[in-house]
Amino acid sequence: MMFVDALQTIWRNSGFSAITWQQCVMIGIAFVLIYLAIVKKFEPLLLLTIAFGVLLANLPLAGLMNEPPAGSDEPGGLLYYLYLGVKKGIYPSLIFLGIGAMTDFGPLIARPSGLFLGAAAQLGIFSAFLIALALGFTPQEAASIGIIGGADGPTAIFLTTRLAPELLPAIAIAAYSYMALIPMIQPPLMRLLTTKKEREVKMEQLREVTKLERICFPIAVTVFCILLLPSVAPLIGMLMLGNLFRESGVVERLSETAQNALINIVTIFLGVTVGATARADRFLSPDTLKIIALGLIAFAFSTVGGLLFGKIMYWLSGGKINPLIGSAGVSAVPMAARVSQIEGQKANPSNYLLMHAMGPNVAGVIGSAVAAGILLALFG
Amino acid sequence: MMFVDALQTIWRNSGFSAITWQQCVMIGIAFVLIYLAIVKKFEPLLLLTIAFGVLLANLPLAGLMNEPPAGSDEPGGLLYYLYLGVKKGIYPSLIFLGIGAMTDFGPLIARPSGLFLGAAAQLGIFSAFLIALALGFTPQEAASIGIIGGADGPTAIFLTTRLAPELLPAIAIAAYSYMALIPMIQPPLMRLLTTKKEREVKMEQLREVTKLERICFPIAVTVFCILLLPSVAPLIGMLMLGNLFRESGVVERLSETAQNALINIVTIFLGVTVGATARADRFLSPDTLKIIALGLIAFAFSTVGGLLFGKIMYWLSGGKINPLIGSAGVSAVPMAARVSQIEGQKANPSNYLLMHAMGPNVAGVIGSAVAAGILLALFG
Amino acid sequence: MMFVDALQTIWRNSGFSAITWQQCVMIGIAFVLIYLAIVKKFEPLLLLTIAFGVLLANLPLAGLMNEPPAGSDEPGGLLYYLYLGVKKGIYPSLIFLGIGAMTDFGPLIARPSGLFLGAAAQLGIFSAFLIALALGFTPQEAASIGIIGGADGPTAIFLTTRLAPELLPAIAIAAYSYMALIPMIQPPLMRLLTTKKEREVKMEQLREVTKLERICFPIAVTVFCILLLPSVAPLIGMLMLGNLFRESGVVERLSETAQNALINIVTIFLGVTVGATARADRFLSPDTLKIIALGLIAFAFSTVGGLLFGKIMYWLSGGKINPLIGSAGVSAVPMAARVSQIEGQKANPSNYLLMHAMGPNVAGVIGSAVAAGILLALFG
Amino acid sequence: MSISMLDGLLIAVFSMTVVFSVLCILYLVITALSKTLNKVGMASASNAVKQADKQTEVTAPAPAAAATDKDINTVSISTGELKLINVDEKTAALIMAIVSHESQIPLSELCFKSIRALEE
Amino acid sequence: MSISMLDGLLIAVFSMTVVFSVLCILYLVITALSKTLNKVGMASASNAVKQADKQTEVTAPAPAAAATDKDINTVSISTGELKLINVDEKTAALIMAIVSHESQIPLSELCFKSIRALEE
Amino acid sequence: MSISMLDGLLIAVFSMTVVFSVLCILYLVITALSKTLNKVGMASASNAVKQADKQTEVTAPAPAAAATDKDINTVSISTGELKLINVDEKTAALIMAIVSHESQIPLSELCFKSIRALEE
Ligand code: NA
Ligand code: NA
Ligand code: NA
Repeated sequence: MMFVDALQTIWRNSGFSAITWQQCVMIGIAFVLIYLAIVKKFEPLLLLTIAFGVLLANLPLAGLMNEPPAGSDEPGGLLYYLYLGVKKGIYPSLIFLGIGAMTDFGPLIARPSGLFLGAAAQLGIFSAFLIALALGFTPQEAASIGIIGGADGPTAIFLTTRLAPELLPAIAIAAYSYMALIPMIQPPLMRLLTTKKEREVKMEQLREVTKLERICFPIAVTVFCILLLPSVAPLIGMLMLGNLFRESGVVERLSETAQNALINIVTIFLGVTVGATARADRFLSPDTLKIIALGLIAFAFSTVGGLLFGKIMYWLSGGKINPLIGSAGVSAVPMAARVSQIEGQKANPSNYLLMHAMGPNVAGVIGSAVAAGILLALFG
Repeated sequence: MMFVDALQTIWRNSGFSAITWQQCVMIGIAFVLIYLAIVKKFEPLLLLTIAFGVLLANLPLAGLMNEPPAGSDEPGGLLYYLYLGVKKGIYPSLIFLGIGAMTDFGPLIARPSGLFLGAAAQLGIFSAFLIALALGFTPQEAASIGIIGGADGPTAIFLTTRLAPELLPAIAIAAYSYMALIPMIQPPLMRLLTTKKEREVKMEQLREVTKLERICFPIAVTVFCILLLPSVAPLIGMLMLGNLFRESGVVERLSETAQNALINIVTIFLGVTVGATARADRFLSPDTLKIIALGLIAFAFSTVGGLLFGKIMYWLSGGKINPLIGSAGVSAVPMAARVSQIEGQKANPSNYLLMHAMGPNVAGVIGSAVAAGILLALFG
Repeated sequence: MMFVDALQTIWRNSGFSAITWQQCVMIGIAFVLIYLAIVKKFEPLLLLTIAFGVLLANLPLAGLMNEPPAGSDEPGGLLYYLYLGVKKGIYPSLIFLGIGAMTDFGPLIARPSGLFLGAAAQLGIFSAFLIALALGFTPQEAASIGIIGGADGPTAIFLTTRLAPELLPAIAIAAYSYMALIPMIQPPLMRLLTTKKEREVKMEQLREVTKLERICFPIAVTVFCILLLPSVAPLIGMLMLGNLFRESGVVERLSETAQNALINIVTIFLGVTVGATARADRFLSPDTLKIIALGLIAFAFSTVGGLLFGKIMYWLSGGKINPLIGSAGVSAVPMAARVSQIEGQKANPSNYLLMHAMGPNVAGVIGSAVAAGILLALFG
Repeated sequence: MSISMLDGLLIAVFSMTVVFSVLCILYLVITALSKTLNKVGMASASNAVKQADKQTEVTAPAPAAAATDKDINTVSISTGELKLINVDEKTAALIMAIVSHESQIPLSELCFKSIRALEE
Repeated sequence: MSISMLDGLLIAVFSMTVVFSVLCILYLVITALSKTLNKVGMASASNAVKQADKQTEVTAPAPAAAATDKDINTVSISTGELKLINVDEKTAALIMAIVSHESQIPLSELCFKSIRALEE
Repeated sequence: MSISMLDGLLIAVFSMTVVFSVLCILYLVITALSKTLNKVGMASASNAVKQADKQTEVTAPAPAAAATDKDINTVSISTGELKLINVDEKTAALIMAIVSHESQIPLSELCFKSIRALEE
């Protein structure tokens, strides 16, 4: 009879009959991430959307990530289509376009030595890469795990989709979570590695940067970075195009859209679909726990790298450079720079390091992108 | 001679030589819809764009919906590409994302019994489904026609593209037209089915809803609805993601973009291309007239369903619930709720039903999506 | 040893080892275009993005325009995907949607004789077409080169992608550069071809245009232009849809998005990818120089066409129409109209031609689109 | 495909003629349309269409009919509790500032329910 | 696929029942959720969540904790030097206009560092 | 592909070196660029580039040349009849409110044609 058939159809199609305990665990993880995003304000723009993607992907039979069935006219799942922009590497570049339009490279132009700190703070990438290799990950996977230490979400997603797409959700979640935890991870290391005298150093005011320098900066960075490392072109190219929109002053409307409508739309699509790759069978594995541990190591080593080079610059400059700005080199703009400011002020209440730390901070973005380019050239 | 050839080429390519009387009728229909959208303000956001799509699709030889020719490099028509988002079911979900970000579910959380009214007001869907079956439509077509009674444009478009794409323009136009006609369709039924005493009922003020409840609501709805009916995931999932953006308060910029740039862009693409599926040979058939008649029946039965259940709740609550809020269960947010407000005030000038009617009103959106999920599970 | 291997890998992948002198020249051209866009403010919205695209495409090995390798899962280059919207003819139409929403056709409705000037100012298209034929270009190439004389970027890009995609960057750069140079190209011709007495003519104030006329205008233009020339549908259809959004007054939010988020996003994607087609091996050829010369000829002839017909109208109207408004018929909204205003005021300081020149100016947009439709019908 | 210069010339002349013809027909269409609309418009349609007048033209007289529920709703999304009827947000902000100042009541203690343009 | 009218009727009744059941379960879920949350909420969670209160509800008391660095930063992007803490831009504009007028100091000579909602 | 730990270590050291080298070269490029630009800039280019100064920096002196027709046009789209020259909309709104109040002329009867930042 039709009625019984219909009932059976509905039941067979219901998620209650199909859910596994692993999916329940994943739904629980989604709830925790939503809690962290909303209540703890952990990078909510991406963590909230990623968490919702995790939730949607683990409600059984919803099929939102299904490929369109071969040889049929039936469409695939909604998130399958939105995910194409991740898979083809389009979204991270467009996010970098918006970030470029939001970023003021002025402090870096005024004191370009910040670039050395931005380089030193990539130490965590290669440390974590080595440890991951030792733990038995393939070089591609190890490189993707290491990039968490770059403290830069779009770069991590970009590299991982090309080298180890099966690790994408774990790496993206770890990267954004640790970025939010910067104010907890960095201060102990900062106090451990620097003396109070070093932390008290007040730095000279930055010189003014002319409009012309600001305009030439993105062009010069584009030319030299892409010539040196062509594989970095999608990231550095778009970052600098956005910055050129900003600094040129003649395309205000493009800059505004890159910073708002475009980056927001892409963030929604990227977040939900990256989250939706976290299917229970893939995500609930020892590898995920290892990645989370390695991510923390990567962040710690990057911080240490930046601080140690900061100390070198302190010595070389005869005590004019406060080593605390070194930890800002991890990128994580502008949180890491704020941590430098806060720690500096704790040591000396009249100490204002924020603008000085912004230089290494934005240099860290370039540094991570360069590191990603090298890893892509070696293992891509 | 070239000149004559050229003249012939132009003439052969001209629409005047190719236009049929059916296309002229369709162009006339487009004009009527434009008139209704602009002068009568019938849901202009969609009806105006749909009407323009109808116009473009029926100017002969323009080929805006042409597929790219197989085995050639030549591109297809402009609207063919934009239509892919309809065909793959992407646009309705993205519109739901924006609607979720615009919707305040507070009144429903404060008095969740509104969900029953939102369920009862889906009666028209299944009534029209039955009558359509009797008129000889296939079950898939009948289901698509019935969903007009859900009074929810994106849901209707979503279901129709999956079950009966050839009926898409008629169903979309009927759905949006009747939504605009709610203030004319509902009041007579409301006065017919309720007594003056019932209409005079003043309802208790709604309790305040906490921030925490507002945040947990979209998550709970997502989990339970998609577990029960996985096929509803693209609609309910995106609706609730949008609402979570809104209520979380930590991703203001994503919420803003979902409500503006994103939903507007998608509305333009969806409207024009849905309209452009209304080619004369398909649209000018007795089926279209039947669909228009069945759509009216569906709206009427949905209203009746909501009102009758409103009366049941009036009795069960000992006269505390005004049955007029039942008709708001058809969705058509916020028009149907306003009609309840106006009729309530006519019976008793000091009666303010608007907020009370908003609960069933937004419940109706969930109800229609659930109904669509059932129909998709049965016939998809 | 790995180390040496790695070094070799990096070096082989570096652009310094691969760059050619042609690419250096192209990079130099990109710098010149960036200079013109920022300092000289030559149509910066498109010229700046095009220039950056030229830069990116000529940094060797970046591979941003690479097709995805056949039979592999590896993605193509970033700009390859963004370029699809150019290749399929989608972006120019969407830009026209935004332009339609920004354009006030009121002055043209008030004095529709401006249409004749808008037609006459297409003379340069066909003059340049003829000369290009004589120089040995194919008819398709000649048509694409001629369209530069239409002084309308999206139309030129639309036609060129369909007829002669290999000439796209040269034609786009020439079109936007000459549009920016209108204030230098037109005045000498205007003073040469008109007498001071003609230039002094003050024109009658334009009548007021009713709301109803403004609403019916885009609909009428759509119907008649597309019936006459179906191939013009993607351009005229979208231009008029945008204008209907604007004038209807009931879809303010769609009009706003078409004018901002949507057109800006499309402009970024279109500009960068059109620029990125300018690869050194294709662009650095005598053809490019010929195109630049022919583009100037096209602009000059279009100006002359408009001015001569302006003189005819001056005589026919018994001196009531100032022939200076003829040159505004080239489109290049609103620069060409401003040039008419400035020249008129030089001849007679109390002369205000701006609004009178806006009629021919917007008519020129329609005229260019019609010319593109004819060329597409003949050679497409 | 290759064509002779003569053919090219003919095509050019022909195409230019077509451009002219199309815009000429458009001229006739628009002229006819304007005449018809303005005749018809005088009589009946004018009232109906006035309702469609853009909300942004604040200086124009605002018929009450224009303030449909839809309009109110659209604006109220962005201004919370306050209903703006035929008034744009900037003007409303100014009005509120002035009322606050003239009445010497701080803004935080003033409560605006709605601001409506006067019908002249 | 074709079905008899009887089957159709059964499907319709059945589907309507399912709609009701789903929304009924949702009713139970939401009711249970509200009760749980409001009980738990009374005790502990309320403080934490208050921080998540929307910045737009200016009239509500604004705990200092809500003004995290993040909020300040987001707003300051669009307003340059001025920091707005728990105040929306329109209100801030009004405050600035009033201060300027009352103090008789032209706006160009006034310098606002930050505007913060008072904690009640 | 599998690599030994020794190779891994070498790759890590090598890559870190490359990162340092690239950013070091960038340091040299930027330093050289700044020196060149600031020398050249002193002399000639400064005037030309000043024109490109952002419109949002209202406090900076606004050369008349910056107020090109283009700028005026862009702004006037969003403000109807009023032309804002080197002034942002918020400032303009405040100016209008103050003028209205000081002159005791209601806003509806005031008509602003343009607001232009003074050149210092
Ligand atoms: Na970094
Ligand atoms: Na409904
Ligand atoms: Na033109």
